[in-house]
Amino acid sequence: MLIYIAKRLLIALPTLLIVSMLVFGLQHLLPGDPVLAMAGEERDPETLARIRASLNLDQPIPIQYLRWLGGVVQGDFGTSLRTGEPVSALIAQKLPVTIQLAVMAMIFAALIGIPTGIIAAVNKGSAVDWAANLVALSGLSIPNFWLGIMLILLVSVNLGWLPASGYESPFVDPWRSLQTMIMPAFVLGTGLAATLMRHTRSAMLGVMSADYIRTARAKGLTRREVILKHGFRNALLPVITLTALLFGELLAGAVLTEQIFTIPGFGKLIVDAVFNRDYAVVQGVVLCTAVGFLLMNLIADVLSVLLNPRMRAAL
Amino acid sequence: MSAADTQLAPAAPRAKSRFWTKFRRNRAAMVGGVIVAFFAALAIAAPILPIDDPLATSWTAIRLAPSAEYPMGSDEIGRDILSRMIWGAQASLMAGVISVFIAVASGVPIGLIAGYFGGWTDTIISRFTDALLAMPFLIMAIALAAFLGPSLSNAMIAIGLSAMPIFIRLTRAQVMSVKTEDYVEGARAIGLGHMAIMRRYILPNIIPPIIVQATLTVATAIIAEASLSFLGLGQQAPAPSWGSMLNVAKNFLTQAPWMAWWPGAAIFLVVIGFNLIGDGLRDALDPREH
Amino acid sequence: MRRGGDMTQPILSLRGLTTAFKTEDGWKEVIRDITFDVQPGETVAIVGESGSGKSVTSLSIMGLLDSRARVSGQVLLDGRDLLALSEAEMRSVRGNEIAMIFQEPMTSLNPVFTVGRQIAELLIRHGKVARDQVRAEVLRLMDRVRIPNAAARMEEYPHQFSGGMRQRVMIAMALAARPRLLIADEPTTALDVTIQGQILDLIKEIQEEQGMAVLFITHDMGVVAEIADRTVVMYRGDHVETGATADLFTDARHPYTRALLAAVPRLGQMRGQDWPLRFPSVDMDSGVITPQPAVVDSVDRSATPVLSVKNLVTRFGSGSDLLGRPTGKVHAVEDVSFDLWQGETLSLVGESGCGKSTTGRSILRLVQPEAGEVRLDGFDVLTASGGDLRRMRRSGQMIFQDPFSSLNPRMTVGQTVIEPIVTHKLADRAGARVKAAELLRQVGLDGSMMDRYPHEFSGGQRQRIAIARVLGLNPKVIVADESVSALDVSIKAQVCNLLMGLQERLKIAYLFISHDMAVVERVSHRVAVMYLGEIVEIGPREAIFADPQHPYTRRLIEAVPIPDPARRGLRRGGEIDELKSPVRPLGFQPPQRQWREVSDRHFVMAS
Amino acid sequence: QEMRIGLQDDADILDPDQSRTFVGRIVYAGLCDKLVDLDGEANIIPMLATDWAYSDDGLELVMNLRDGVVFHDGTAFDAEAVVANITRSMTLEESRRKSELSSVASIAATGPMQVTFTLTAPDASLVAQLSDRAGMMISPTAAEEAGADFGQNPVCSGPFRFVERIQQDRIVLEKFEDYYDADRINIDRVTYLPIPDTTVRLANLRSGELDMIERLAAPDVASVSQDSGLTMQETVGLGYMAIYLNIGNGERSETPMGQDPRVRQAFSMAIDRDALNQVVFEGTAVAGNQPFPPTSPWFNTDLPVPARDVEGARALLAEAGIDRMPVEIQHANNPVVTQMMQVVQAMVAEAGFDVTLRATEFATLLSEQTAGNFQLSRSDWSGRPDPDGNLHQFVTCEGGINDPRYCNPEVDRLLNEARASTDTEVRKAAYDAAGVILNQDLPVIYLGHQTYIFALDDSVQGFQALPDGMIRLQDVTIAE
Ligand SMILES: Nc1ncnc2c1ncn2[C@@H]1O[C@H](COP(=O)(O)OP(=O)(O)OP(=O)(O)O)[C@@H](O)[C@H]1O
Ligand SMILES: Nc1ncnc2c1ncn2[C@@H]1O[C@H](COP(=O)(O)OP(=O)(O)OP(=O)(O)O)[C@@H](O)[C@H]1O
Ligand SMILES: [Mg+2]
Ligand SMILES: [Mg+2]
Repeated sequence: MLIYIAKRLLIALPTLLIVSMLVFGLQHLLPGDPVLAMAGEERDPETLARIRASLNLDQPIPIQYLRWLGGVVQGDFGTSLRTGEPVSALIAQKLPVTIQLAVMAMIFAALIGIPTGIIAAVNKGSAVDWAANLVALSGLSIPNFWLGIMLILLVSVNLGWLPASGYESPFVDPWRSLQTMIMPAFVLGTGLAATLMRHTRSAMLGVMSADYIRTARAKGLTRREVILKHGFRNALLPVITLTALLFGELLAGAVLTEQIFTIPGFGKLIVDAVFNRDYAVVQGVVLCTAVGFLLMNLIADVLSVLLNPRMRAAL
Repeated sequence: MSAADTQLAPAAPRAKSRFWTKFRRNRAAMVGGVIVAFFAALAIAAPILPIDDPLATSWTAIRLAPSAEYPMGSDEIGRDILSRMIWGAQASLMAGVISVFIAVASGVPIGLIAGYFGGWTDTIISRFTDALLAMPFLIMAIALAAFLGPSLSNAMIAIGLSAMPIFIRLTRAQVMSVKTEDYVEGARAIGLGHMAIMRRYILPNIIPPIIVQATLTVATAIIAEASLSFLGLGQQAPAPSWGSMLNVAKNFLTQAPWMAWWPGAAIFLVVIGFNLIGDGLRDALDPREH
Repeated sequence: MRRGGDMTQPILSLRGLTTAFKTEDGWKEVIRDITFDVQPGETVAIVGESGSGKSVTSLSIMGLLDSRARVSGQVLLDGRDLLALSEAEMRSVRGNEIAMIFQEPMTSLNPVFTVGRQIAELLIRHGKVARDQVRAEVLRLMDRVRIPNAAARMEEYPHQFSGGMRQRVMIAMALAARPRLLIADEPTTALDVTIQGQILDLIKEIQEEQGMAVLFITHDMGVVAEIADRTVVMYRGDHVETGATADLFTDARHPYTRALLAAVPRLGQMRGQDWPLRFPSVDMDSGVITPQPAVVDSVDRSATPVLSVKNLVTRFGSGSDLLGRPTGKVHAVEDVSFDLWQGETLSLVGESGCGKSTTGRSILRLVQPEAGEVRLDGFDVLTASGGDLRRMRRSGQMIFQDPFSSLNPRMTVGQTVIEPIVTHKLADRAGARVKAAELLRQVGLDGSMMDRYPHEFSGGQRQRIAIARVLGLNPKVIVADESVSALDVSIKAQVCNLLMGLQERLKIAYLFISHDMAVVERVSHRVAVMYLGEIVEIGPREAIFADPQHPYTRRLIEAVPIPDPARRGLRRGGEIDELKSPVRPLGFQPPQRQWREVSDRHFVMAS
Repeated sequence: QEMRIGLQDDADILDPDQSRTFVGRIVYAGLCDKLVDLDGEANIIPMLATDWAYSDDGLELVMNLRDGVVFHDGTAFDAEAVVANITRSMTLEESRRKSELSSVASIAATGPMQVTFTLTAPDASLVAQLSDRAGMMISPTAAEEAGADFGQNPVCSGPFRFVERIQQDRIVLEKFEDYYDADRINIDRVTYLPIPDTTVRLANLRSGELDMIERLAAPDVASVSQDSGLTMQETVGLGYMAIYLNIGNGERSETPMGQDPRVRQAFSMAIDRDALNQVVFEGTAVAGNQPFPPTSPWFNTDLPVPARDVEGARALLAEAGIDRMPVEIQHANNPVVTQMMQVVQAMVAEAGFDVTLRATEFATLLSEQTAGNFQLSRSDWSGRPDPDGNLHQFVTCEGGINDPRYCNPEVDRLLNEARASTDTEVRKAAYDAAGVILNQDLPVIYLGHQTYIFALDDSVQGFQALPDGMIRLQDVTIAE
């Protein structure tokens, strides 16, 4: 097992290198001058040139990349052009927020998507199946901003139940943290639920016709036991892989939701950084989400291996 | 010859027509087909329908609620939402369908090659796919917006390319399981080339999950088009698309909620439509399903 | 107890059981008016060809059919009509009063739970023992079905068990609640002959011990003869005949039953027969048997062999370390050599996993062998490349074991048969179509079936389609990998006859891979016995069957069930063993082998 | 008492010498005092400097400083501190204040509480520059210690001191007890929260999460003014909304639009500035045609905001030999600007302009504009209290932000004259004259002037909106 994990980590390194090169290259090819973006309304050419030089932006891109890489290897991700903060500090600040949001959203998505997927599968073709599909697909096609703003207007403004926005760390005030996160996590979760539901459904459809399900029924087990224990346990594997993919997307993809609920996470950070051409931040955050993404995949694979005795034995 | 022969079903019609009969018999798929066809017809017929000019503005009709004159209301600069919905159908449907097509047409072959050949090819493709999956959509989109220039078709390329990695992964995983089937080995045994095996033996057998994913991606693509037009890549104002209408409506959710309803509802319907068609296709393409 | 027609109250009575499935064209009855009884402690076999409704009957009894099925009639268990029970009531019957074992041991166990847990589950569900006793009881059951080292193995997962062991687990599970009726739906079809023998022994033994009734479903008349007190014959959904097994074998009344019995190959029938012999043709409806001529001698041993294999070695990597390098090797084929002449059939026999398929695939270079030399119709197979390889593929062809997975489900039969012809430019498209129709006719199918998909054909028909496809290339050598194993007796006979006919006319050489000794005896000129990747004995068919030398060969022949009710109750004894593993550490040096010539061209491994 | 304020964006670095965002300045209004301040009419009033005077040749500016002021870290405020601050602004590598102070040759402490600026040339706008970031005083001790990292933990002398900042989440300040004007400060703690979505910002105010928000969206004005729990404050800003026309910046200026003033005039004429204001801003903005709003004393009343004249525009176009012509306008991709440009597009279409809109994100817009890769470019200026700041660098030949590359020696002469004089009459005359020329040449088409609209919970009292759009918390109270 440890060998397997080590092997996977080894494989992840080239991927990270590719990611960083891609991001670096693309960013620098983007139109829009970070120096101009940084200078704001100040546009004195001399100032611009000086800023450019001080940030090494006048050097050839490969050199800039190598410098940056050199820093990263030593744990230095550079500083934000915009606020002057070290990128590592920024990441340390946002990462927990993003993770909290992603985890909670994933929980919502799973709570909605997986049961509906199962129910739809065991009732394939019936009205229940239709209803479950409709609910899931509406989650997919209702825009997050709409749901978000409607929830704020309803729950916060009209009912006054939850704070409209803001963020509190769970370590400071767990209760308020939960309160501020519930709505955004729900909004994000509904979007993912559809994908999860559709794939759970098809995995379950495949599993429920397996021979061992018939065996389980022949043993006289209850429907519940047959579906959940024997069926779902087996359908879980593809669902886990998918969940990891979705989770990876969540790490960087929650921009709109973060914006609406003013949650200081990665999504907003990276969008602002891209718009401001804050290269170091973009680099750092993308690299970090890539690590997160690969880690999630690793965890998913490890989980699948653990859940799948056949693969477990192959290790 | 003997017993076994007589068990055969009555003469079967040709493959293609059978596909259609099966598809047509599937009620859900037909509902989906009708929905999509309806919107597609609207999109095509937009120029000849007796509706207002979707670009005509009226300073005296800013954000009017639905009424006889503006059946779906008017927008933030006094345009008729109904006619914008109809004209916008084209951009949105194209964004949904063509970008998914691009994603599938590029992702599936790459995944096929990775899964089929394995080894180093697979390693390299997989590493790149992971890297692409970890790349933020925004950066790719801005870069493409800059390099390709602003147009709807370039937006579709951008969306398509960003949806591609998922299809690579999905295809690869499927291929890995199908390629061990006897019939694939059989194809090799009769001396078929790799291309022919991939095209005729593997591809048709890995289609179902790809269809599921593709129909789900249609929704994301329609919505993504709007965020791209925002970056100067998609349908450019004032030309309408559902996504960009929704995007604008976001700023008037409390003042003019109907501005969000219509494009939202249309996207929802189209997504349902495509998913139903997808389910139907999957069943109809499978000769085993009855 | 063994007498049929006892006047005691039957444990199970079917009265007019009829099951219909909902299809596009309305309800379609697949079994009609099935009526028979099973007495306590009795073994009743249901026989019939594939698709005759055997499984549907058993599933109807258990109430395991899905909602698209409509079951009518009566299923009386001790006089209580199961069809009238609610689903909840039915659940306490299933596994408790009636237990069931299925055909596919490989897939019938849930791969993610330990076998111990899967047995325990049933005990807990039916409250058979106190919670704290469960473990002990599971152990006892596993011991009972003679799973070696049960205490350790109950924590293992199904995939760690061989097929035979899995079937034992299934039996343990079925016995757990001490049911009064066991339904076994083809429990041994997927297993090797040797393992099959062991499982049959086990069922007989337990039945005697627990006095349980068994409803045994099979299409193997040898098995029926060995196990059943009474036999029910089904034909296309109808129950055509019931009777004591012995009576049935000697004095079948229904033509179908007679046809079925006639079609069964019997080991030893070939004694004194020089050349392979066609199966008699049997008309299933009338039961009329027309003997077929023997195959004329088609072998010319003076010529150079069309296929010549020397010291073939094929190994697979197994396990992997940090850098993805394998940690061990599967020695699937070890130092295998043989020749095959034009018009000859060499059968390759041996238990599951011994390397038969790998040998066949290596010869056609569908896997890359590690060492050795293969000459096929003048091509040096292992070094050929590009065009040569493709031309070689015309001379050497393969027919696969599983007729269901060896045709692309999404290509019509026509496309499938035309494809190789077009690929090798033997004809243009139109010509290929004509040729394909002709080929289909040759294998006894109708050219008008070209636009149908494989799933619309029966297993035997599919196998014939696969053969037609291969024939399109005029191959010199065909590797037939278990090509008839999955087929019904009657269809099996047809396909074998077809192959023999083709050999006679076209001088095709077959490498016939099978574990069905009776068929092997019928079709081969020579036989090679494989064990753990090596050929342990090879020689003319008569020599191998009449005078087996290697202990493994003998065991193999003994294990074949003989369709003779007189042998009922026979126990083979023999140790219960799992397959030995061909996995070896890296760098393992296989021992040098010596062969001894017992008689003319009959070699046996000496050391 | 705690006050929570919703801002539209997150501030950038909190170092007055390095920062550049509008919301950053809002935070400084609580954090950092300046040498001088503005009043409601944009007049300059004393703050840390009590009075000031130019020498007769305009080459020296003497300022007397307020006594008894300390920085948040206890460092005393004196002439040396001012010298250190101005020197830092002029020399710090990362400083963005250099061009604002470009007329300063040197600064010296000419007394314990007096500094003297020596100028390279007369510059009437200098004092106005000191009413903003260039004039913000930070603790020299802290600045020395932190160097360019000062923004991580800013130390100034304003009414509130820095407590903490979480990027994109909040900036927290608390009352500075030793503030020289502490009596006017009634609030103990201020939290600034960036909430970009206007609907959400307002929802937060309504739900009581916030006490005040800045830049209320125009469409919300009606509902806020009807809401008895909320009050509103608005003021016309110092800046303008405009379209820049590429006149001499590379190839893309070589169109009739770039070469023929009549075409540009026609374009301007075809725009209905009042309607634009009504449609996009619900009448809350101010229509305009000059760099100063009509309410400004610098506004040239001889050039009133023109009414739309489609016929006139057509005639001018015809004169220029054009029937219809294609025009591409690039604009920032925010919803309000997009809406505005669509309205403009519809308006000028009637006169014969076929406008293609190209939305780009802001960073791209800026670099395209600088590079001359535009025909027309829509962009805003936040405005400066001195008229020079709204004009000089945009339209003089060497102007730093002269993206149209407009160059007219006469305009240069007039604007330099206005800059050099401290006499308001002289300056006004020069601006008026330049305005007439610019109105003919039209390198920039002014469309109007934003208003800053603040919405407040009605418990908040004493807040007054000033034209610079800042939030000054002096005298503000929150009723319990
Ligand atoms: N769920 C179902 N829906 C429709 N038809 C079915 C279904 N299950 C079985 N059948 C049909 O019922 C008939 C009898 O099938 P059954 O499985 O009982 O055959 P069998 O005698 O067990 O054959 P085999 O020896 O191949 O197992 C077949 O024609 C089959 O196609
Ligand atoms: N591609 C492969 N990779 C690794 N091991 C393999 C591979 N193919 C076969 N093996 C192993 O090689 C051995 C021989 O397999 P093979 O399929 O040749 O047996 P067989 O005699 O045909 O068995 P059966 O009767 O079950 O078909 C088995 O242990 C099998 O697990
Ligand atoms: Mg069956
Ligand atoms: Mg095999």
